[in-house]
Amino acid sequence: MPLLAGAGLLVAAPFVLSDFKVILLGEIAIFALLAVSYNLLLGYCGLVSFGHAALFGIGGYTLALILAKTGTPFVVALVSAPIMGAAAALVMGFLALRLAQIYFALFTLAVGQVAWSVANKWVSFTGGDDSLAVTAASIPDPISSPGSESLYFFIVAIVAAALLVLYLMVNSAFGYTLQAMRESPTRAEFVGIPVRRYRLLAFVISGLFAGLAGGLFAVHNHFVHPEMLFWLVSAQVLLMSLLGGVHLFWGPALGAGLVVYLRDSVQGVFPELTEKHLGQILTLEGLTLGAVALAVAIFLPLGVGGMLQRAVRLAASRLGARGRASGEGPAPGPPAFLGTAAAEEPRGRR
Amino acid sequence: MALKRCLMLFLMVLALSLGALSLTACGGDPTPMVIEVEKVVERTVEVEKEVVVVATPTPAAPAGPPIKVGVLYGLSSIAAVYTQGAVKGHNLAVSEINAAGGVLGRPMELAVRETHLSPTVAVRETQSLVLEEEVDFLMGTISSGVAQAVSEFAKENRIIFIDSLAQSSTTTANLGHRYVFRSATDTVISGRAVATVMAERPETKYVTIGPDYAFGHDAVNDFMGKLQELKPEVEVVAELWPPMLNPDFTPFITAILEEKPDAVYASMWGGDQINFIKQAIPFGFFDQTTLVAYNMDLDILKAVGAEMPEGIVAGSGFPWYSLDTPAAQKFTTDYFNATGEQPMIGALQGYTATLVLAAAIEKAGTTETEAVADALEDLTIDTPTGRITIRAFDHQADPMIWVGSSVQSEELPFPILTDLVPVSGSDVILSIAEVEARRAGQ
Amino acid sequence: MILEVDDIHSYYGLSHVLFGISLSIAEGEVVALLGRNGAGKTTTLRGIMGLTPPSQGSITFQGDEIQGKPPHAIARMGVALVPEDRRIFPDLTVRENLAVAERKPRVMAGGWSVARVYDLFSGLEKLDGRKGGHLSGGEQQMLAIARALMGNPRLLLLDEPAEGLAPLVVRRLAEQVRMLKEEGMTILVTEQNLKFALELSDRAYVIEKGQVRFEGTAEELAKNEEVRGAYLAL
Amino acid sequence: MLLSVSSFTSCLSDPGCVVFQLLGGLSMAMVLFLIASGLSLIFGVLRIVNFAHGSMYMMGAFTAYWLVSRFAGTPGHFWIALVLAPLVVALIGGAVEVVLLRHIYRRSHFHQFLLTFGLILIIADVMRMSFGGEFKSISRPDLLSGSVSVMGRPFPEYNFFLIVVALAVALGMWLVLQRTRLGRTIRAAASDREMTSALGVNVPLLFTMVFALGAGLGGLAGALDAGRGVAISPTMDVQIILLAFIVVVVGGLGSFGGSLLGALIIAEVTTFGILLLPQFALAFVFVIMAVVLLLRPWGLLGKPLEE
Repeated sequence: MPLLAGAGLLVAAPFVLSDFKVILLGEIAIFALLAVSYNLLLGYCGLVSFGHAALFGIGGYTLALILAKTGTPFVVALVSAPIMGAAAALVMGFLALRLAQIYFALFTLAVGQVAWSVANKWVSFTGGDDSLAVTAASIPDPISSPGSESLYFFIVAIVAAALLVLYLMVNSAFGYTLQAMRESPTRAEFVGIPVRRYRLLAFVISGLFAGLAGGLFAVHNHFVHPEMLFWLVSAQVLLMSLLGGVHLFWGPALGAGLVVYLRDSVQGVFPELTEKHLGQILTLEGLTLGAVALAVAIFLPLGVGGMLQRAVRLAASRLGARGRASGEGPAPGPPAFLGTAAAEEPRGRR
Repeated sequence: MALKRCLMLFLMVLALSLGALSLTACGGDPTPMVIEVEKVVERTVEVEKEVVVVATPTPAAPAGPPIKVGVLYGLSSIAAVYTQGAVKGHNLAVSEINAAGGVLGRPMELAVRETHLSPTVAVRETQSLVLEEEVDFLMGTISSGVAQAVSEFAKENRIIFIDSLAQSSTTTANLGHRYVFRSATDTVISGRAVATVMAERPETKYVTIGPDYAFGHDAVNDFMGKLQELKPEVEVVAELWPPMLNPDFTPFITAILEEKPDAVYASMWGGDQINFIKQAIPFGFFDQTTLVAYNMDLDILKAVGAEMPEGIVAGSGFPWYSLDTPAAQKFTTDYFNATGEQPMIGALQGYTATLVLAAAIEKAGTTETEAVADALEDLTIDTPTGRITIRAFDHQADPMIWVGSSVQSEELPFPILTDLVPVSGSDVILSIAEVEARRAGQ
Repeated sequence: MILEVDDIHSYYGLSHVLFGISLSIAEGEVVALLGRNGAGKTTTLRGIMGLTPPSQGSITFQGDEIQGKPPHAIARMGVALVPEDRRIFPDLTVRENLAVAERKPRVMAGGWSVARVYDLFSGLEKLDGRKGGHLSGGEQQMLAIARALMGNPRLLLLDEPAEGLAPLVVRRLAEQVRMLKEEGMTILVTEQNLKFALELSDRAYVIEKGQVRFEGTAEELAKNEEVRGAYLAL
Repeated sequence: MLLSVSSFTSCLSDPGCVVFQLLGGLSMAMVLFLIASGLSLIFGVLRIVNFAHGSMYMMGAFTAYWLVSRFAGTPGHFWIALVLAPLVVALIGGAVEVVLLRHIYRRSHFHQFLLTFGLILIIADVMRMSFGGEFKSISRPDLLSGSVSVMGRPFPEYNFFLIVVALAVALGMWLVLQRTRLGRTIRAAASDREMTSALGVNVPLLFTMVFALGAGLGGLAGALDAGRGVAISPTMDVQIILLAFIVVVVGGLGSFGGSLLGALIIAEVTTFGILLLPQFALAFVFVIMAVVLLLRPWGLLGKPLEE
């Protein structure tokens, strides 16, 4: 039911909302896909990557370069984006997955920054800081105009299909294996699961969808710029995922929506205020997003999604919904890796 | 428990903000302001009197729906020193225009947006301005990447975009199109103006250093191309490309000194240029070689302050402290009265862009895009630094550049450029043949 | 009673580990806490030390409630833990390991000093400058106990001290613990090794699945085949 | 760039040039060391990768600027600022630990990344609100404004001063860590915080002190750099944090000696790299980091972390 209602809303949206809001919705859809793909690493494997922006950017540049430098049809370019994303993820993952937690994060940060500096420095190929245009002429007609309903439906349809594939994937044996590995890699290794190979596969799939998101972003924006690969983009995706809730499949998508919406709404709210009181025009976007990040880290370890889920369950049990109220034992909580209680308490010389 | 934490967090944020506000309230820069003002005002009193005499009776207040203009800048971080002033320049121009009866009898209105120096954010904000605010025109941008992204948007959506600050020549030359115009100097005018002065001087052995992105490379190439054309014996013994926002220039400074060049051309801007100069001083850099800077306006002059070595050769788009023309002094005074600040280069450029747009709309007699675009081509107006023309072929304006060398001022509390050589933008602007060649190369 | 544990419940994350453990120790007593692997012995000691604070129940030490106090405060009140895996600081020398635990000498006479623990554990002195990570298992166990003593505790919590040690080493360890007992130290020791525990202790508790199943003197337990068979690995 | 290669070889054959370049690299290394050692210390004890460490450096510079302009008339105002700025930053660091970080030690490391990332955004905006976007700078103290001749080449006195201060800090830190009770406790807590607390050490207090100390080191680097002529602006944080990460990754996270070694390697490679291949000098740094991560992921002097 809620699924149908959601789908109905998405279909109705472009007819109700202004063109600009439709553009924002398209952006939310793309970042939702990016964040959910990121969560395959974060939530399902417990790995923090700061190189995800690079995979996103590589997808975008693949599409833009193919369209700009060759006469290849649009479809081929669109399909190449996720493939290149996956290929890059294969290389990055192969090298990075030998490393534990923090070194994994720092290594992906380093590799991502190298990719970023290549995009920035190789001006003759990528256009560098002047960005690389994806001209309207190179995109098939009905989807070539930003803010149009057809482009919106095109993006939403692809994102929905990709999310469906991801959903099926994480609810298959593969997804359960990943989660088992996250709880205890050593135990998983012990029962004969090739942990590294599974994680590499997860990394490649994550890169595939990140690349697709990057390709869509290039179509949506009509250009690509090295900033797509910058590590701060990865940090923002981390914020989206944690804000929405990493233990829920749809949590990061919710987080993406919230961050994009929040950023758009704080733009232009404060300038008059700051000009009057501080003599300068500022947006306070950093202050707002920073406060959200702190709040999530301290008060909302389960994210907004996790909180909603809890509230819904609580309401259900209060209403005495038929069958199993959560009377016995502790309420179904987060997986242990979120470390709500002593689960992550440092034991031994860690 | 959670409540307690919530309270603590809230208190923390509150304390931080209060601290910030109290710091600003104490006035970060208490010392020299008053003296400077008196100087500026003193020197402009006579001019002002004249203006008052000439002033016409108050015109009718503008009526009708406003002409809305979207303004896009990176308002914080490294660009703030240019863009905060630019917005004030835009505002000053708009209030003058509206006080004088508006444009086509209608008031002009600005909608300012922050780009965070990001092309992606800039395009999203542009879409918001055009679709939500329904602005008729676009102005602004700093950083060539953002300018290029907004320019592409303007091209696809057929909306006029006047680039008021960003300098990379690519925007109008290589990638120029019907809807993009630039009212400011570009890297060619600024670079070549300095080159014409350096061609008269004896230095031949050069090292160049510039930030490693489009603008930095354009600025170095545009300078060196002209210099070598005017003076073929000039040789470049090394090219250095530090990243933008580089905090430590020591290794670059020591490397340059080993080359023993006659002169060093530096195209860094803002904080990078300040870092380079201040860190180079104690190495005896300025006793061993001559620094030639892309430009040096108040932002750098003030920040380096009393340490500024004498004899740095640099261009400036608005050395108001030495310009005796009534137009320049009037702008300086008006701007000071409106904002309490001395105008930096951004203020002039924002002001000029607004005047250009208003004049074009007046000339076209309509706000319709194609008519205004036609009106902008070959438009000539008077600005605080003199008359400029927007060339019809590539939509590039030709403002003046002054080239001088640094000296500690006896009158003003900051160093200035002296022995200014005015270079007319029309003398050094890319020729139409050059623009055609660049466009063919794309 | 120097220590009274009353009906404590503990969780590790979501799993309920202790279901209402109660026990008490008198001054000068040596009490054994017996049970199989996973019965909740370590959790009980960690609970007393404040490392895994119980979610309900009360713990009083010398009449003061210590439940909910941070570990360092409990340690300063006179409780010391010698954990199961010793947890020697591997990068610190033997002397440094001892010095970390050294608290300012109490008013009471006979406080522990480095010299005094070297007297008791004669093997340690010649290892003075060696890194903790380079010690053998038996040496680490001695150091762990010595380190705990440096805080001048009134109650010593020994978690499976004999585990993984060679029989000869265990015997020497038992002797050292007995010397401590003779000095009047109150000790709560957990063990799977019944013999070692019964040799030393006055009384014993047997726990299983987080609950106390037997309580009595060492002799009573030694005679009670049923309890030993049901709850203890022999 | 053939020309530059020749200048490199000619530099190598001239001892004066080599010494001069080495010294230049050393002064860069010392600033990097101060920042990296704070980052590394905090990681070593608190097990937190503080992305906001660059913000501590930035606050050090801004505080120094603010103090210098406050005490503008007072003789020795630079020295007042140099001493007070790190203390102020240490206090702020301590407050941040108590109010924010303390609540998330038991959370997963992604929440820690997120929290410090949020701090970057907030601190940058607060600095921007307080000081504006204009570039600030302060002047070298008169005492150190000159230069001394090194093999016939002028070298700034201030850079010598900076090198000496940083080396003194390094030596002092080493002595504190190895020889004092506090240092012993810090090392114990770094290897096993739980056991340390069970031995009666007030670990939360110790964490606050260590975080304050680390932040203070970052602040000291910021104040010293401000005196060297680095332009002070709200973007200083992002500029420096990546370099600091590179240093600790190469040297080894959590290793004090590693910070020193990593800083020396990165600074000297950059210095000589610019002479050799100016176009790619800065890429060398990334190459070194990638190689180190592949061969010794825990850094040259670090220790492997257990999963």
